[in-house]
Amino acid sequence: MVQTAQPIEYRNKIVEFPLDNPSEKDIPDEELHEHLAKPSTDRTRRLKARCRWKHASAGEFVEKGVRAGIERMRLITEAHKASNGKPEVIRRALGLENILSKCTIVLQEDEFIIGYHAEDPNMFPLYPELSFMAVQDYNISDYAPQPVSESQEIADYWIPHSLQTKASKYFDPVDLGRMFNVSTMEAPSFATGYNSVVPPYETVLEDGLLARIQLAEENIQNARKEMEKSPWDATTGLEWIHKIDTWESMIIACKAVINWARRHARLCAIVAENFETDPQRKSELLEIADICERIPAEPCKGLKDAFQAKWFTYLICHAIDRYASGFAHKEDKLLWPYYQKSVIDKTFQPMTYADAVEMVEMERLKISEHGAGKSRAYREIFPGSNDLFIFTIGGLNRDGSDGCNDMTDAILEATRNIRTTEPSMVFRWAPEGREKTKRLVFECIRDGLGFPSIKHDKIGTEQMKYYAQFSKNNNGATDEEAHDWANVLCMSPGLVGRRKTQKTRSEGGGSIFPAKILEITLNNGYDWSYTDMQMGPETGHAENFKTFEELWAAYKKQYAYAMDCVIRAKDVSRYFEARYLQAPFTSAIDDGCMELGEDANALSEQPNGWHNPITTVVAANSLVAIKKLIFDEKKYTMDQLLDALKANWEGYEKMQKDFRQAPKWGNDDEYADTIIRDFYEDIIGGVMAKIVNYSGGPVLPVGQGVGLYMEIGSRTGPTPDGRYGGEAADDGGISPYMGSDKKGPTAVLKSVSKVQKNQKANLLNQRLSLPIMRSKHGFDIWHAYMKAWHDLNIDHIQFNVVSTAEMKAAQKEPEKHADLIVRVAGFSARFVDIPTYGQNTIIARNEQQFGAQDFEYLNVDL
Amino acid sequence: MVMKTPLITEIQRFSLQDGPGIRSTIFIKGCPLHCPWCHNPETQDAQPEFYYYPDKCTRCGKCVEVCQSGATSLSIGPNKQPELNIDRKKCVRCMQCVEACLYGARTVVGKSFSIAEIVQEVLSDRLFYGHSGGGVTISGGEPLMYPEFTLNLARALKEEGLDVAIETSCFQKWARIAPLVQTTDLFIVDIKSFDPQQHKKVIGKPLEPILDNIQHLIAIGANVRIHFPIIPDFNDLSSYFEQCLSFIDRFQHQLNGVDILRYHVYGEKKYDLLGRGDTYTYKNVKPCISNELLMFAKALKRFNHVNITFDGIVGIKPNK
Amino acid sequence: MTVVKSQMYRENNTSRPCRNCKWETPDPTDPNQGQCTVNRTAAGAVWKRWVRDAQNMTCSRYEEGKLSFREHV
Amino acid sequence: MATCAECSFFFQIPENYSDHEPGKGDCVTEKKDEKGKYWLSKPTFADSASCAKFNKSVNL
Repeated sequence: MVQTAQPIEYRNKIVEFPLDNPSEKDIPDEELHEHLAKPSTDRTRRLKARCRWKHASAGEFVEKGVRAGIERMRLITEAHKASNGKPEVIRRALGLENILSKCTIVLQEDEFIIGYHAEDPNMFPLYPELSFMAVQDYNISDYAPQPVSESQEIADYWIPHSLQTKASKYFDPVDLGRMFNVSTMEAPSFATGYNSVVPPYETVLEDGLLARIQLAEENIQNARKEMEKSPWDATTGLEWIHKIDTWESMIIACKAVINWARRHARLCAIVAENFETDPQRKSELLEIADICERIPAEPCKGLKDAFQAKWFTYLICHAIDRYASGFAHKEDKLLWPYYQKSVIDKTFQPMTYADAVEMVEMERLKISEHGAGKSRAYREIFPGSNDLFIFTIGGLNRDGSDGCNDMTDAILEATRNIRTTEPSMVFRWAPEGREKTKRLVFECIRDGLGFPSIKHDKIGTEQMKYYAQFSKNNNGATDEEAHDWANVLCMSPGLVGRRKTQKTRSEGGGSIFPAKILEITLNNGYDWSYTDMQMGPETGHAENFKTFEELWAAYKKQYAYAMDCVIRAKDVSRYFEARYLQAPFTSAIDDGCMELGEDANALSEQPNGWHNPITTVVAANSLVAIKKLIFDEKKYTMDQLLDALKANWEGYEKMQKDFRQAPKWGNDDEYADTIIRDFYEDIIGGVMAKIVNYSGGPVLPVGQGVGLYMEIGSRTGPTPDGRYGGEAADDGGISPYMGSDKKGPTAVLKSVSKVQKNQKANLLNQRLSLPIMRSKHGFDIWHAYMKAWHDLNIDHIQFNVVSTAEMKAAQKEPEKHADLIVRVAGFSARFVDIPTYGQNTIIARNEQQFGAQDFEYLNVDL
Repeated sequence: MVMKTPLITEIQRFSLQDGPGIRSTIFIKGCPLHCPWCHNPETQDAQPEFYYYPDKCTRCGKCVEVCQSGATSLSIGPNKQPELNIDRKKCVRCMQCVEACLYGARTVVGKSFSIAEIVQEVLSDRLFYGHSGGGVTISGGEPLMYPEFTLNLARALKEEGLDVAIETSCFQKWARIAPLVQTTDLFIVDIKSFDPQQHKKVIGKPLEPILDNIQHLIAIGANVRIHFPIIPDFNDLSSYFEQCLSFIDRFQHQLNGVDILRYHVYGEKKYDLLGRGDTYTYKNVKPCISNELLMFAKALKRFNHVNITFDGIVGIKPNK
Repeated sequence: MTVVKSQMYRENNTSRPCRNCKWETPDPTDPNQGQCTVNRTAAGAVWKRWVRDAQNMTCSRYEEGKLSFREHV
Repeated sequence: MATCAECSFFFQIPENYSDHEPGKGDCVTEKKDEKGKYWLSKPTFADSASCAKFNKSVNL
């Protein structure tokens, strides 16, 4: 049999490398991505064309006209002033109520899923109660809320009430100054207001909020009875006060959300009856009005209900009640019952598979339009994105059966069709997973979306079980529940479902920067290259170290100091969040909080501690070079190295060459890999694992990159791996340094597989050859590669399949390449939304050629 | 007798075009033939060479300082900029200049590996071979220029249970080829021409022993894949294609498969890097698809049970 | 101590504060502080310096204007 | 001076809504920019002084 199918005749040529999709033959390589988007309906095509992207880069918003609104900050402040004297948890509920009853409701043309979180779809809200400094920063920016004077007044009002003021008191100002720099450690969340949450969507969809209100009311009645019991026992009786307040706050919050949803219903009906002229859209608006009348008050009955309920819940938990990053849920599992009702049984909101695909496309566009009023640091470190939105699909069900279903496929197909950078997606890879779905996963990757990123199903499930044993109330994940996990942000798995999900950033997120820590370790804890100040404890001058082990020990001390600072800052934040930033709505929809009358920030049933080392490989490669050239071979002294680094290698080119040529991570090299494995397991993970966090469990590393590999690179001087000062660091938690993996993609996997102990997750970027992936052999090759990846017990992998030609063309004419998407780290971005230097770092990542540069040419010649 | 040990230009992991599945390919340096279109010029000369990258060169002169033979020198060019000159004929291949270069403007081509080192390297990817039906390919250059080494290497690989392919021109005494049959899962052989005179004239060696050896291999039941390279101004002719067809016709029930490899230009840059740009007669020859080739491709359809590929990706055949 | 004017130095109430300089961006956490992005490597990477007090520091490389996000990291 | 009650963008909140109050209504306005059309709804009261977007209702 001729294996290349039929040779294609084209412009009098045979194309001997047939594309999987022959219609691509007319498309020049450097434009490919502009031809891959295929919105499945005219509506989603229009919605995408008018999408109000809120991408930020280098701290600035990319599109014109995007700015901060004042409405939310005005309303929360007004409520805070008015509620003085009431229990804090009630004040929080009243704040939410004030926002939801007075805020502007937005309805846009063509939308089916509706709802926005600011007074205009070009705006995003601010959160002065989370970080007054972030508001101050907005006030001096081009995106300042109007009037600025009012915004400044509001920021000032919150200073004494802020988490920052409350929490800072318990830290040495020297430590705080070091944290604020974001060079060895990320700034504390009590200063930046950054947060993440995993809302238990299941209860909203399955129960509806009226049922939650009823539960809270019953709990209050019961509590009152308990309090009135004779004889009075204060040791238990007084605990009810706090619980009653919490349940009351839940009732206020749920009622406010129902009323807010119904305000949307009214708006739709008013527009249908007074403004809309198209009869078809008119009846659609009335259908949306009907949905918003019923949900989220009542349980969802069909797929349209479910999408709308999910979106309302998202807006409250991530953007209105407080700012929180993320989009964590197991979407295919969550929506499957409603898919069955609408698409298979057609008992409610009957629709076809294609209609379900359109719903997913519309949801992706809502996320793309979402604006996050986050602080400058976080606008810098996710270049080209509006925020981190990551959801999860695939994997195994509780009973071990394949979790892929037709909803999974609809999600993947819509994602491939609509081609937006957000939300990013995780696919849980299990050998049992059906091939049909894996082909769709492959198609998204092949089309260069950069996602789904792929996680090892079993490793994730085992982690849920591991953490469960530390549960403070002995109620961590059961072996069955352990299967219900989704990535909380880019990388780390956490439980999803009706209870035990992660509610605040104390559990996970936040960064530590091993490369910068290495730099200061060589200088007795002093940072000469960015801040010109002492950044850590005095652990000795490197020129006095007699052995490599002394350097190792000094590094470990510096790292431990920074780790203790960052986790302490997170847990102290959480302590105060539980007292001043309660989340009554999120509490109301969590079965645990509802049962126990406890706030979502306060209650922890399933520990899931993690923290992100970013720039680990620069530090690790540096240690390898030092050990080899200074301690093993004694080719150079530490004094010489320090001089060379201070000179940014100028005049030390021979040395730089030797340090550059020292063995590097990602080449299956025994010398380098042994040291680096120990670095990951003994220091990076080993030191973290000794910490006990708020939830009573250990903290484990989730090595990744986000945009910080560039930001931290720019704050890190020259390093002994041969890198110049300011250059980018490694772009993934465990990815080889850009261009230093010389032995191909299998050697990378082999190196990475050596790190197994004390890790939670590690991000691995791979760039694969585009023509090979787009050929008819693409899936089979990738599939064989993935099977080996799975057998090597590696936690994660994600792919960039983008041609250098197209990236270079996009640098020249950005306006022509709006649909070129690249994987930055744990998220994808439109290539043109990234600063030029960041683009260059992505081009520099080694393209794993699968054996031949040859194919690139062939494709060009098509 | 001391076994002659070749230099290796590369052990390429995750190779997809040198036999079925995901493979590791060992490129041996040195070849008795000199095909003017060769896209791996670095594998022709059995001696070590170096690549020179002018873009990375700063003209600092470190290489000039260490050059023993005067092959490398600096001069002032017409625009008063320093120019670096390399006279490869004078070069004694001491490689001191590569050592001295601080900017990565020179790299060595051709390194020594023991058989044990090669086996260790390729064993690292055993898992990938298993999932894809791949293995190891000994290629070149010409592995049969080092028959003993190749035999020992193939045996060592076989002892590890790996699938072994040998990519060869078959230009060698049959007696040196025969022992390989037992340890080789697949022979991948080229037939560049069916015209003995043309073969001798252009490639420099006779065709007859090559064709004899290939037919021998087939006759004794070895697993053989034929490569037909399509070279402009050489064999891109209906006469050649007709002979290809009749060859396939004759052996269609015995061949493992046939790969049609169209001429490509990726070797061009390597000639420049080796300082042999001037000698490359195929410079600026652009591949195109002639009507003859088109007819050939269509004619191939009639062999509907022969595994035929274009450009040599045999594909993935996962082990059961 | 002598002041090297090409390096950042303190000058209270300077008329050329880092805050107004095109090479300065605010500190990621505290807007009263800043980051100087004037130093570039050959590859186009920015080697940043921290600005302790964006209103009261300056240097001879001060320039007014604004950088596009494309010129950042 | 005109009040919201006289404005065509004023819609009384029906009694079956929990935020119903006598005289309270939704102010619904249409906006358009280069990206497209959208509608905004804000609570207001019939006796509030009218704003710049005031549009006299023809039904009154």
